[in-house]
Amino acid sequence: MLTSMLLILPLAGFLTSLAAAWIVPASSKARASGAVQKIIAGIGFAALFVFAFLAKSEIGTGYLGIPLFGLWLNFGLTQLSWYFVAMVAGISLVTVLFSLQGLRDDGRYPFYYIWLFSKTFGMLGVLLSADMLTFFIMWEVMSWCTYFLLQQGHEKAKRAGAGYLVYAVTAGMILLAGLLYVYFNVGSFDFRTIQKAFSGFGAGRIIVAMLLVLVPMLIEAAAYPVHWWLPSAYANAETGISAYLAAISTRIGIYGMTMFLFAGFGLTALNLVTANKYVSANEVLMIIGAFTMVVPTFTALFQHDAKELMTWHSIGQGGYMIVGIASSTTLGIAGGLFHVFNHMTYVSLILFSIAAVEYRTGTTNLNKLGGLIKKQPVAYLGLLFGIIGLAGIPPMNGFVSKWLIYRALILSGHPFIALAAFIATLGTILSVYKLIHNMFLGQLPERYNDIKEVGWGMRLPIIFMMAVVWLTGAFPGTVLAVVADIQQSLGLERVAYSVHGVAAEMGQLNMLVINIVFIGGLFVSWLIYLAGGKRKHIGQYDNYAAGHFLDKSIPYNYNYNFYAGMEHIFERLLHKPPVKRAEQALATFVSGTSEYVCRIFTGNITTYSAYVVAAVVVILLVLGGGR
Amino acid sequence: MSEKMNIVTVNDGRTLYPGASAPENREYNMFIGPNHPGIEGNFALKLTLEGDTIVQARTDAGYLHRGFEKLMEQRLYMQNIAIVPRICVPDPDPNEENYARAIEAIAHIEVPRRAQFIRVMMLELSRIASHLFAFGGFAGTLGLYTMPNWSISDRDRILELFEALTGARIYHIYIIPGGVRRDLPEGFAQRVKDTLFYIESKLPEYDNLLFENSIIRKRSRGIGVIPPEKAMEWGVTGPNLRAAGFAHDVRIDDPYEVYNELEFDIPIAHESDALARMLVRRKEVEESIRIIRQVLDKMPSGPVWNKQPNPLKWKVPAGDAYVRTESSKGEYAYYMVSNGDVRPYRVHVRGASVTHGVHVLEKLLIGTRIEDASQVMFSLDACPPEVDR
Amino acid sequence: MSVLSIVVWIIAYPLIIFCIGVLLGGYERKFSARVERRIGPSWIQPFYDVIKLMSKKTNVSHGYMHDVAILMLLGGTMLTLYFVPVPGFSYFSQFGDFLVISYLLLIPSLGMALGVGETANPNGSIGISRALQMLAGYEVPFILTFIGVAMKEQTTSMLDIIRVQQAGGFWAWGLIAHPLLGVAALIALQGMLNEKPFEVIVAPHEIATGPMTEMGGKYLGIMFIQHLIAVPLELTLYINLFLGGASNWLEYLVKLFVLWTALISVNMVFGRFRVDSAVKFMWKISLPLAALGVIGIMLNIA
Amino acid sequence: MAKELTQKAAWDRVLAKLKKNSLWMLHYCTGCGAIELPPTMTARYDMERFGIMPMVTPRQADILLITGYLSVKTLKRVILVYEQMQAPKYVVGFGSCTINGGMYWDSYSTIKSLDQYLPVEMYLAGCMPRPEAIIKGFSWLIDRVGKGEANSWRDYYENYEFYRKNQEELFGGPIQSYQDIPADAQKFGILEARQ
Repeated sequence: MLTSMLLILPLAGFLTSLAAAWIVPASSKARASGAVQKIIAGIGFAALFVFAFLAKSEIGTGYLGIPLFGLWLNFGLTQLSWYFVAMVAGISLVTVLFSLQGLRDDGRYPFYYIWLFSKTFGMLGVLLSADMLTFFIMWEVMSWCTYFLLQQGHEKAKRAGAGYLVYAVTAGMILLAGLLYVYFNVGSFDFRTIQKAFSGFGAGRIIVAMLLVLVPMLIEAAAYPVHWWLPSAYANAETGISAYLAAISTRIGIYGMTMFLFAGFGLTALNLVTANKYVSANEVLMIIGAFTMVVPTFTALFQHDAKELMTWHSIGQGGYMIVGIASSTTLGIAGGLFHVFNHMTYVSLILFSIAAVEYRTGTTNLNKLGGLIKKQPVAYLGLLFGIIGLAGIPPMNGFVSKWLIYRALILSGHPFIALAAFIATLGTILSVYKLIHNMFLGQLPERYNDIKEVGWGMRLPIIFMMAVVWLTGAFPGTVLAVVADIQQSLGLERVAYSVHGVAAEMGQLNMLVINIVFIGGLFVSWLIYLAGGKRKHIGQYDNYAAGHFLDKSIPYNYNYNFYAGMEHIFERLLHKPPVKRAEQALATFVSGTSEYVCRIFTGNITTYSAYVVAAVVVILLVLGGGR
Repeated sequence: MSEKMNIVTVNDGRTLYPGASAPENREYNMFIGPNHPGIEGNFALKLTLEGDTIVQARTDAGYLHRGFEKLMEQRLYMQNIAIVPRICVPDPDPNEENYARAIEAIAHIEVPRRAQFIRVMMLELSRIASHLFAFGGFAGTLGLYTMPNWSISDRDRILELFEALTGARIYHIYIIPGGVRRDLPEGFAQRVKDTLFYIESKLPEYDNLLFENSIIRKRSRGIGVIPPEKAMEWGVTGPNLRAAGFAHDVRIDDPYEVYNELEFDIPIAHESDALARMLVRRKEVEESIRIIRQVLDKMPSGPVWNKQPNPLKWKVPAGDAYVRTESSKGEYAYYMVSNGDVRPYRVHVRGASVTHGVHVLEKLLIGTRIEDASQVMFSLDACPPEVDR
Repeated sequence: MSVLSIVVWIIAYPLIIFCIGVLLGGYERKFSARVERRIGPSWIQPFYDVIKLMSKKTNVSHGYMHDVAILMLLGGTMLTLYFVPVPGFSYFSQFGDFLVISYLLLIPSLGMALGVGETANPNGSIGISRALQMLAGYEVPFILTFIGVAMKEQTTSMLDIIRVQQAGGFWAWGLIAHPLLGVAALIALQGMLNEKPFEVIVAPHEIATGPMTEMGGKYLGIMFIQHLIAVPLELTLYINLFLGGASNWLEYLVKLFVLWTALISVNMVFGRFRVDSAVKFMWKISLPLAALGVIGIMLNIA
Repeated sequence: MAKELTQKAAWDRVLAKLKKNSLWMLHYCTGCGAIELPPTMTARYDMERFGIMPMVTPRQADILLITGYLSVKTLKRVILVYEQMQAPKYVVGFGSCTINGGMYWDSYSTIKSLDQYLPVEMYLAGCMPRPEAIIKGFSWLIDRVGKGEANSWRDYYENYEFYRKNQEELFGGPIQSYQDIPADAQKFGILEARQ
């Protein structure tokens, strides 16, 4: 039973490393404790990765039932969940490999790998759950694990984690309500039974049920109006964790959305009951997605912290997935699902590069960095590949999924959603250039003169992810094959793909040709370049300063307020009193509630665990009583 | 977030997290000049910016320093006539005028009436030339390169008049103590009239292209405002002062030569911004044309030079004089002290450009955006060689 | 198309476009000289400039990214070039539609941005900051006009759009059939070509030619070559979308020069905007025009 | 002149013929002579018809036009700017002041002879030279470039000690420079080319 291994392995890893932490406590021998943890994590996640890929053979057949207080927790592997399982396994392995060196053994994150295991367990549980009850229980487990993962580190992170918890608990409650609503209407938790039963229901019930299950998914996916928890939570986590969370954790919401829309209740049913001349259900979702794309992307433009900027983008990219999937066209769904993979690769790559810089400089503040390209070229290249992917510029993979989404939107007659997607892309280009410019380009401050490139333990994951970002861009068919299978398994039309792009019947896109022509263009340019005279590299102070002499005492670097013009345009919007007041009120509310939550959860891990167990038991008892 | 991170020092003494405790680099320096198209001459602005907004501005002068006031002390009175116009390159004649008038005031020399008219004509032609130059420069800072091509080539017509009259395009060395160097050549008055007619016919084109151009107006309105209540305190003079709503003009307040016999208006504006300053100059061109026309009509015949003794041995009697002239840049004054020698004891030049180009500019630039820095400077129309002297 | 002719075209195409670019560049300088009442330089002056720059004996750069960026700049432009159909050569256009082209056009911008960033000169950085803000300004209306056209014809392929226009004759030209989109795209094109009043990137009086500040010798030479290719390329995009493409080279050249004359005439009589006004102008004038056009098309389809 | 016409020499000759059509001068108004440049550049005399254009930064320029007297403070910047320019580069001394101090022969703050500090390709005498004179001078320079004879810039690499000594004497101490001129001469092979 390979599927069961997917649950057992992270659980076993969690328990083993917990035991190891107890035997070799972090406080006594930080280094030794770290080494033990690393070995367990390395082996555990490597095995998980292998099993995740082996489990492909069990799609549709693997089934696992666990009895729990008289209820059955049902797990199974579908085509859709395998796609996400493989991504979770892959990215967690890369994150762990990066963290082996990227996480300093200074005892600041004693439970890093432990919570990584538990978080992976929670996510895999959600992905594998085969009925609504299991889905909900694993959902809760996952939320709490995320919370504990975010709780590590300094004070700010704890606050942010508590803020996350407010949203997660809200989402859980709504999901619970949805669960109960469905259960009392249908009398079963099984997805297939629900789908069958719902196809006969009226509009009211479908809408209520859909709202109750989709809203938690949108909260988890940090869709526009409910995205506030994400930036502070992810930006304040340890950078490796940020990479892991931003890359995949948020996308569980996309998984849930896709599943409920196409496998759970059926979007067609929803569209049938809500269809009228002006707006349909999926258009509402697309509008949410459009806002999710545009607003956070332009918020990112005005950030001063590399990680915070990236987390805003992580939200914004979620909008593409929502729009693509909600468009419910072949190309759109393919683009949306493919975008999950692409987003995972380049966002983790970017955050790894940021982590590499933070590892050396100790800061991610964009106004304190600069000119590091001379010192950390590999991290620079990683970031460069990542931002090309993120901005959706060929030849990286982000372009392909965005192309699919654009084409779907244009041809299905949603010009303004397509425009929103394009505006978001432009906003992305602006802010990622600010990111790379402020970190790596411009003047190198004197204090970074001694900095060296990070070690191979961190370089290799970056190089590996660069290769992935580029190769899946040149050969998107490798991933699109899986996406097409998912579409087939959901009863949709398969996207017509070829190894190097999209086949002619769905509008030809040939990434291989683009790559070859690009390399040819570079080659010709190189020849022209060689035809010119010799060149010499000069220092940064030998520079045009209108005839003045530059030296280290003169700050000669433009990075603060990089898009001043945009700031002038949005001046009113940014500093308009009512908006500001509303923002402040919201901030007070969030910080107030998080403080309240902090006050409850001030104990140690055992207390936290007790809460988790208690919550689960209460839920089970309630449900058991209902039966 | 990483601010709180402890700075760990590794064995070789360097800090492990050099960025953790570093300050944020919000401010940076920018240099406009001396080698920059956005500067009027060999002059520099050292700006400190935050984002695109100037938070501090220092001018850096001295690139053109030749020590005129010292040089004048070691040369004969007559020799100095050759170097004074070089103090202000775009508008040299007020220097000659001031220098000549200072000596005339000390030595009580009568200037023939015809020479006075010719001097007024020279000064006003020079003003028109200088303003045309300023229009071109101002339009250039805003990216409208058609304007400099038109206005500077039209300015060349005036330079041709100068050449016909004095033999030189830029430094005329024409106004000398006791009158002017030589009389108008034959047919010159008609030539001047033709040129004025030509320039007048071009003014509507300038209006269309520059002064009524919507984008130029949009960009220069409200930029570099000299607060009218501060204008006097800061020592602003000339068109810049008149753009702030004050009808001050040396030609009216303290008339010299024959200005009190001529009829002309003092254009003023109230906005006191870059656009208003240029519009005042634009109207002054018309007024200058009017003045020159009157001069040509009223000019009497007679000698043009009250002959002075041998210049190599010429001793100006002891005494001092303060003379002032309205130049295209503002109020222009010389204070000359003579101890009865063949050389002046001291000549002090009071130029408008030190005020405008250094003190006022430094104040106006604060809070201005980098795109408008050179626009503000060109709208003040300071003259760097005159700042340095 | 036979393989041989494709190979010949692959080699000849950039050269031809470069020659056209030289003529357009020379024409621009000649034209502006005439407006400014001058004689102006020779018609192939850009060619002399490029040769001069490429033959500089000493060249300095600020690092490897500075070198690579120049290659990205020219390579990316040449890459885009192949996907833009011109009369007689549209082999690669089948592999990528307009969406691909509009994204490929970002590669040179990004390349230039990275290289200029490495020169560590705030003039350059401000120039790039402005370039990217302008990108956000003009690309939004431009892409919306394209979305409108694509939605109407139900294709994103440029070849199909040209085919439809040529089949319908003059009255099917984009500019005639949907004038709002055509005008909006024309305004955007002015910004895309960095012509006044949207010429905020180079702005010598403000930021000392911005991105070009630290570029000299062959670096500036390659930037010039890129510019000479990019101008006809971007004009061709507009011709293909709104002026009915071209069926032969004569028609193509006529359309190029007419369009170019229209754009540079505007260039001659305006100063430059501030960057925020330029972006605002695009969003307030060009974008609503395009949006109105698109709504019109939607209503027509519905 | 029995110099053999090698392929390289022939190519250089063609190149020089093309290069002479494009000379960019640095937009640096060092002295009062700069007042005659706008008329020369704009519609009346239109320098652009010879391919001469003002350029903004030293990296882009070929001609460094010293428009008149140079104060010591300016000379420092001029040397910096000259060294930042890319060879081949031509210094044009404009006006009498650059030749012998001109009007300011007795001023304490100006230098008297430019060629002590920078290799001058061409002098334009006069105070100040008229636009016609400037154009005449430039056409002479263009001819020289076309013949491949405008090589004064090599002098700076070959006789750097001479210039360096004069500069240091003037400034009274070691000068600030970003460039290692002798090393550059090696790197770009400028010294061998002469032989």
